[in-house]
Amino acid sequence: MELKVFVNGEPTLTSAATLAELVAQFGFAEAGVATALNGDFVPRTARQARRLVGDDQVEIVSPRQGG
Amino acid sequence: MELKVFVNGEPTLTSAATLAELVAQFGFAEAGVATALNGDFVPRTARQARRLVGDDQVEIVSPRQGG
Amino acid sequence: MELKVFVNGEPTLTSAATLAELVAQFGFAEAGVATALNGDFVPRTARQARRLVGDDQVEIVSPRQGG
Amino acid sequence: MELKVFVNGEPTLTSAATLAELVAQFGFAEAGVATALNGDFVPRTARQARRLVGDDQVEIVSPRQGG
Amino acid sequence: MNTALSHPLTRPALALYGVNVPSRLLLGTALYPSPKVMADAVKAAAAGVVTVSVRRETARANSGAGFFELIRGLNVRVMPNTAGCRTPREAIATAHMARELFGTDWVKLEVIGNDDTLQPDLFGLVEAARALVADGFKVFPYTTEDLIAAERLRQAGCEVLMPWAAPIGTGRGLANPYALRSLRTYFPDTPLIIDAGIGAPSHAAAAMEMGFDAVLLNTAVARAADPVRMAAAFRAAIEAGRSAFEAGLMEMRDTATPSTPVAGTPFFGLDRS
Amino acid sequence: MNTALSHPLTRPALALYGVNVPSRLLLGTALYPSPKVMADAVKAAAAGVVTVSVRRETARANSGAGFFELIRGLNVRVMPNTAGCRTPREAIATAHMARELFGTDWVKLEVIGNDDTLQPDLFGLVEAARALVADGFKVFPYTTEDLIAAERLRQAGCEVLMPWAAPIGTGRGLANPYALRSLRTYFPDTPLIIDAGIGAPSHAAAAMEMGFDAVLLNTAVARAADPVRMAAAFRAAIEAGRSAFEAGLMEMRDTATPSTPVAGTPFFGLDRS
Amino acid sequence: MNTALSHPLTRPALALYGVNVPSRLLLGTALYPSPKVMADAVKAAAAGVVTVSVRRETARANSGAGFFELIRGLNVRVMPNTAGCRTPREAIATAHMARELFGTDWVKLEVIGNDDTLQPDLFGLVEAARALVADGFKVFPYTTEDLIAAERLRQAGCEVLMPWAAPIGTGRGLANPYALRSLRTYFPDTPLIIDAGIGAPSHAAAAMEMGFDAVLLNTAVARAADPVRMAAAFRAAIEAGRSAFEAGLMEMRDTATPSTPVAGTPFFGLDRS
Amino acid sequence: MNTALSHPLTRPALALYGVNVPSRLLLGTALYPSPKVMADAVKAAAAGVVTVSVRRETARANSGAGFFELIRGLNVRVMPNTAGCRTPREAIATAHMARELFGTDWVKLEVIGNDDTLQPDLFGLVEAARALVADGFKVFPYTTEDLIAAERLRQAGCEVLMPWAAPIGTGRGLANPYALRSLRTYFPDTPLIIDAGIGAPSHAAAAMEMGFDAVLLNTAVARAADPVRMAAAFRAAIEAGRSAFEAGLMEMRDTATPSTPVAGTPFFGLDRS
Repeated sequence: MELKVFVNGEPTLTSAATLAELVAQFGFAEAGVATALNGDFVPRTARQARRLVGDDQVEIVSPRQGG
Repeated sequence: MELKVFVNGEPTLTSAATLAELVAQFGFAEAGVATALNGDFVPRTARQARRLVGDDQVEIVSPRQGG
Repeated sequence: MELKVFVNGEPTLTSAATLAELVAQFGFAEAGVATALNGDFVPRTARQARRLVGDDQVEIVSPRQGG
Repeated sequence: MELKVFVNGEPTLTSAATLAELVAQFGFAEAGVATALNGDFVPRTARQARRLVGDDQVEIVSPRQGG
Repeated sequence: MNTALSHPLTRPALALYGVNVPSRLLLGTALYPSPKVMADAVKAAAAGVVTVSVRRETARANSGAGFFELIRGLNVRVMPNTAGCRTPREAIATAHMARELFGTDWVKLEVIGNDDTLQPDLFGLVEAARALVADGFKVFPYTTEDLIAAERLRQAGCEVLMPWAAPIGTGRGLANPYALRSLRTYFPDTPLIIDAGIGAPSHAAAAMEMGFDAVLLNTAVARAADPVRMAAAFRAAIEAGRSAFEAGLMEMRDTATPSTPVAGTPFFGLDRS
Repeated sequence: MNTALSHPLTRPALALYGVNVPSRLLLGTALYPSPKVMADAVKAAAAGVVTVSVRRETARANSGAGFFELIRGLNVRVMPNTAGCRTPREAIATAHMARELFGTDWVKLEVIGNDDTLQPDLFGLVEAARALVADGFKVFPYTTEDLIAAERLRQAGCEVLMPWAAPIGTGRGLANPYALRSLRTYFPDTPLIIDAGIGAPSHAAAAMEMGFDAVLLNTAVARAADPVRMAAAFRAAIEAGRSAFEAGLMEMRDTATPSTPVAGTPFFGLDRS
Repeated sequence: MNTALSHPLTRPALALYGVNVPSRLLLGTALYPSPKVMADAVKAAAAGVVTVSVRRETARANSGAGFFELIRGLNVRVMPNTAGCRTPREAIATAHMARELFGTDWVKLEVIGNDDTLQPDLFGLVEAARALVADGFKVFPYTTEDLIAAERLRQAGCEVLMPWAAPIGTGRGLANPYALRSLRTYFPDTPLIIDAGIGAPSHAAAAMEMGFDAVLLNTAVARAADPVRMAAAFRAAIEAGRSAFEAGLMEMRDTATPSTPVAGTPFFGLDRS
Repeated sequence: MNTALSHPLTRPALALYGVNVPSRLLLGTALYPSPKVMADAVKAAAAGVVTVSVRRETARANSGAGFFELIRGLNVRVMPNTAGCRTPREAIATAHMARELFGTDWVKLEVIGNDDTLQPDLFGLVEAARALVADGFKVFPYTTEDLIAAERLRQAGCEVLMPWAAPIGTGRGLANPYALRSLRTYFPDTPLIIDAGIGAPSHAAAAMEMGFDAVLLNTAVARAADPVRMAAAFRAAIEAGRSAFEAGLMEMRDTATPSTPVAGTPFFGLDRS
């Protein structure tokens, strides 16, 4: 059964139960991205424990150029 | 019996029981000065009701030049 | 018999014998313009005496806006 | 018999007959100084030929710091 | 300025908190050689507002009464300040005392961050402004060119802002014209009064040419050799700068262009050797 | 400026070649949207002198007469220029033609070094000035801030100098204030008129605050959206700058100093936490 | 600079949060024509620190990994920023994500007040700094020249401050040198890094001559026609400015003074006519 | 600057009168605390040319020989000046004496208009330049930013011009950047060396960024607390400014633009309250 969540602002249907699963389903290397849920940082080590609920706002980011 | 209070920063012994009496004892025209007690403004109309206690910090100010 | 002179830079054929006649032929009020001949000023009073020769460079100017 | 000349602005009595002799009498190395007489440059090679006369203005200069 | 005065209708008056102020020059009352010179300077300046303060009174001196009389005689709107206040609490109490004494709810709000620079403490300023607006004051905050502080002051209910030109008493003029331009652009409809740091009439004129609504100053007039004459000079400079802003300044150019017409230049085209 | 006008005796008039000029603003007559606007601007400026030129006349146009009528009607002293002249010889002949036409021996002497920059040719300028002074002209040379050229112009018999602020028509204001200050210091007794490059009233006020005797401008007024209003603005700014110079400007300071008295500050010395 | 390099002992290294940084030039990694040019520029600049960011990753692109590799290869200390964050909450979460990704507790803290000016929101900045310091970050706040904000950031636990020269990407140089001098004077012992607004090496040199400890820039190098060459230019300019500060600059003078000795000038005292 | 030095081919050397000069920094030899410090400063500056003078010799002192030895030991091209000369005649005789003593036909031509300002006398300068060129000298005239004087000096046969930044010894930097830009634009192919008035490396870098070919200075190095270190600083700043000019500076902007990419900003589009 699928949940609707927002990933980087985009509405997404997912079967992932946890943030860790979501990251995996997107095919991201676990250590290659950092995550936030509903505006708060979620450490890599806490993703497994963090269950998703409908309309969760997920941010998945990676390194990029900066000034 | 006399109280020690601070008037404009100066320690002062006074027999005044209220802020209104204190202002009067100093010979200030009631409407010529404004007052604060322990950092808070005390309106003219409230001076009579405001009884003094030891170590009260009283400010008595009047109009002056400003930039 | 006509002469070729330059008036304000323009080649001009004229029957005028003097600078005064030239100014008159152009219909300028005598006192309304000032004149120079071949780069030198010619006062109003001297225009009559100044005979024209071929290729003379005549300047005829009047008042105008300035900064 | 002695002449009065000015050397670098100073009145000086000298028995030198020529600019070359004057330079020598001052003990300057011939090539170590340059000279001017009465405001005009005198090349080293011309000093011998240049006879001094009374009140000559002699400049004798050498290398120095500059900006 | 006759022309200016002859077009009253073309000159929107300066409205501050709904009050039409008759002049764009606001003048301080401190540092003058004498009360008489101060009064004459205020008149020569045709000041629209004069700033005042409250200070501790002493039984002997009782100097407040005399000063207040003098000010009342000027028939100019008074704006008390909270000069010297270091905390919102001090500024709030001082503003209340001033309102009672001067009978006006206008207040020039100063919360000074430190005594050396007399720079506004933007944090304390916003806090104090919020409280005073809630207490019914018309707050004129002395602030910097900081855009975000300006936004917060507006949100706090300040309908007028008073950014500095430079620190109080320095007379340096517009220390950061670029940032002041941004502020003006960013708040096109908020009355902005340049306060502090003005040292010469040309500084005041430049501020007005940039579109600021008014100028508040004190030291440059009071400390002039001839304060009355200097007051008149500032009045004229501020009128000049405002008129120039309304009249539309020419664009600055990189390359020269003749004023006198080129066409018909005598000797043009002749051999010029 | 009422105060200013009310102290006529304290205001030495501007004397140029022994003639008292009623205003320190000299205005050009070119580039206006219409003759009427020009005339109104001259009035609004209360100009002490207006500059004019001579140009080639054509039989058809015969435009000189009309213009001269208009100028005569202004009852303002006229100073013709030699704008566009590239050589001393051209400038000399042009000056003579202008003297005959306008009936004045005053001349604004321009010898332009090149057409792009319209920069004075100091070499040609000194040569032409010498010749014109010998011919009885009162020469007002348009020059730069160069001290040595200024000295030579004085030696040539120029009793007034007109250094630029910036190139003609750029409106950049005082491009080299430091050098202009030196010039003012170096010629304390020679009337110095800032000519060209002024773009805003604040520029003119700054020049006057530095002690220059007058300002001559044209483009900044003529090219304003509202030339008449801008003329009045410059008039006021120049009066402001002059008054400020006479009234003695405060010294600029590096560090802040309170205007409102520190003594008696409420809450002073209390625990401020 | 050979001489400079030959006096290593006389050159106290730049210590930031107890870490010796080998160069006083901090360089951004954005806006370059290509990753290779960026890498070459970082090398040419001999940058002591490079700034980076975190951005949303997409399954397809997966661009983060490649970029991180490139940066790792540079062997330069990395400082992630919180660019684009509008609230303390966003900045705090972004800083945490960056710490996890880049494995550093250094963070360039940006809390932007509005998107047009990208001006620091001093209120949000202090709040976010307090929280991040409590979370163990070494915070490098991007701030303005405001003294009081600087005090609050120091109290919040920021051991380094990064005041702007001018708004991000404008390249205007030091918009308010007077205020920046005050800031330097007021915090003699706090490392101060000029961040944003630098457009040319001369701007960077001027900042260093004023005694600032380092310069952080990006656009001026990345947007140069030849970024690598420009990086080298900034490196040299910053070394020059720092050396000059340490070597003691001459005092600016109002009046000329000869460099070549006057004594012994030929022809001195003779009739010079 | 390694990068710079590593692209020798991309860096056209400075050619003066057909001679390739190895550095764009020309250094004066006066005012140093000691001959040794002067020599070390010349080395640290890697000066391309050093300026010297001639002065009256006295039998006792005989100081010329020692100084000349010291200079010869530096293996740097020497350019004597005519400092202190007030007339063309003095300058001409002085140049001839210098040519004989130093064995070079290069001369820095100074004709000073007055002793207070040490300002070039443009009239005497052109006259002396004409005579010296006829006598076979390679003349480097110390001039102002005046375009017309520059034209006349070129016509007189000067292949290099040396405009001032500000009066000698003031250290004020570029007093009139606008006019200096015009000069550079107007003489794109003439080597232009900024001479005099430079006070800080940032001034020198700014001049080079404007496209000037070299900088000649003395006081700013000699009067530094540590002249050797300052010499190195100027060397680096001049290389930086030249590299920046060649690398193409970014355009200054009025409005901020992000350096860090906006796309992918975390939390973008979420409710930010």
